[in-house]
Amino acid sequence: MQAFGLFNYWVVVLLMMTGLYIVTASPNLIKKIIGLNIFQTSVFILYITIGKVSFGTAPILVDGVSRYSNPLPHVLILTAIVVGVATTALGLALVVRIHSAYGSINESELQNEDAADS
Amino acid sequence: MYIAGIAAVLVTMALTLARAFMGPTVYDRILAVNSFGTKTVLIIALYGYFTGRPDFLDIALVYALINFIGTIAVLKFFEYGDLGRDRPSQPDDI
Amino acid sequence: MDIGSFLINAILLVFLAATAIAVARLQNLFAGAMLFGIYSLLSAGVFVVLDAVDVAFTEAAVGAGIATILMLSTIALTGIKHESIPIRPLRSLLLVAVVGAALIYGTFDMPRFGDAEAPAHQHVALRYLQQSGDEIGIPNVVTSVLASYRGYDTLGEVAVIFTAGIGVLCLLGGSRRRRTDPADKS
Amino acid sequence: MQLLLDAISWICLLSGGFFVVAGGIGLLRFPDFFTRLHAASVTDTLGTGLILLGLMLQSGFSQASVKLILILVFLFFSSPTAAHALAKAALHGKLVPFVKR
Repeated sequence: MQAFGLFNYWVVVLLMMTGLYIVTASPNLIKKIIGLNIFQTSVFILYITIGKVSFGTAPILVDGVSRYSNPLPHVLILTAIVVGVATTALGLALVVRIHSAYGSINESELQNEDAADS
Repeated sequence: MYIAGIAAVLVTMALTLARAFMGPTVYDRILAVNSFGTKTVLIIALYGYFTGRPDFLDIALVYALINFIGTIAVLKFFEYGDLGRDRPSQPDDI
Repeated sequence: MDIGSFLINAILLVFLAATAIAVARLQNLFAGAMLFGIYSLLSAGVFVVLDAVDVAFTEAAVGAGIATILMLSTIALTGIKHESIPIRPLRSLLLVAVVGAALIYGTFDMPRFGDAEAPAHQHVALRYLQQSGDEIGIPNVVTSVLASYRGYDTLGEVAVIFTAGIGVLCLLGGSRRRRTDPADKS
Repeated sequence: MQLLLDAISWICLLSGGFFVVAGGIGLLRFPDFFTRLHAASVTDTLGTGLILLGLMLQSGFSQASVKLILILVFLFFSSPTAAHALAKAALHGKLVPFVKR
């Protein structure tokens, strides 16, 4: 059973790398933001995995339970989720603005247009 | 006994995911996402009972609400081409 | 180890990985956004199984709800529904393979799943769990840490959200007026 | 009495699980969108209702039961509405129902 103890981390690494692949390989800006979100969620899962204690329960105090999971990663991730959505909204607003200025959200087309302008 | 229910819901989740990946039309994917949302509500409710702390059903409740609102928003996007601008549906929108 | 929780968690994580890879392979942006909705739902399911109920609550309301709708409305506003072929996929794959291998190598030193002796559980968290009931007086430890012990963090978070909101308004508030004249797009 | 309630709740949970899985198989195997919609939405309402009913019998009169009833009522209204909206959108989107000749 010890060997499976690292399974969560491996899936987290897989998700992280999927997000990184989307961000680097996809030319489309909306797809890049989706990739960024996938990456972000994998970090959340990493933190929550660290906070889990076997046979512990959620850190909401009740009588007769003495083993709780660690509440600190939960607090950090709670903040991170909200900030993450705020940055996603800002990124998507930038995409909309770029589209209305250039007429395209394809990275290579944008670079071509910039090169033609200068 | 709860574990049997959880197993059934997990199997259904796998089937629904397969439909969402194959999709042929976009409507199939929306249907799969909607159905998947219901399964998530179920698994959260069942897991609460499985671990003996059923006081976290609020999450399932929020999921049921979000799922419905999400589906309706998506469908509005598809019928009118955007999320609810006030104009009649035009055939070239989709 | 807590086998029931671990198995459910593992199955949900496998679904999560499959969904992420499907998002990476799909060319249709709309389908990608829909699958991202499933991805959010699944990750919130994982949070519930790993005892982070407050995180799951936030992820449900914010991640699955708002983020997906924001993506869909961006797709609607730009009108672009398909992406073109990936640029330099081999170079990206190489980068991903190297970084992934390094990270996997790094995981071997991590504490095992659910280890109660892990360093993360030894410091301030223990104090929060034992004292916050008396000091703050509410049962939910996450809320006491968020709003009391680390209240300044939350204040900073609110400042970030406020800035992002102002940024979005600045970016989009002007563009609507400009779009009334489509002729000068050239 | 407790044993009877437990037995009924188990039957509810098991049959609910069966219906949910049946709906999943239908969603995967049926030939076109409208048949899949039929399979998914009908069994969703029944299977979900049965599972939630089974859980309700387990907790008796408590706060958890009230929340379960709220979830049940909500799904009872929202699930058919979503299915109807989907079918309408698909018809508007020029999707032709599959008819066997």
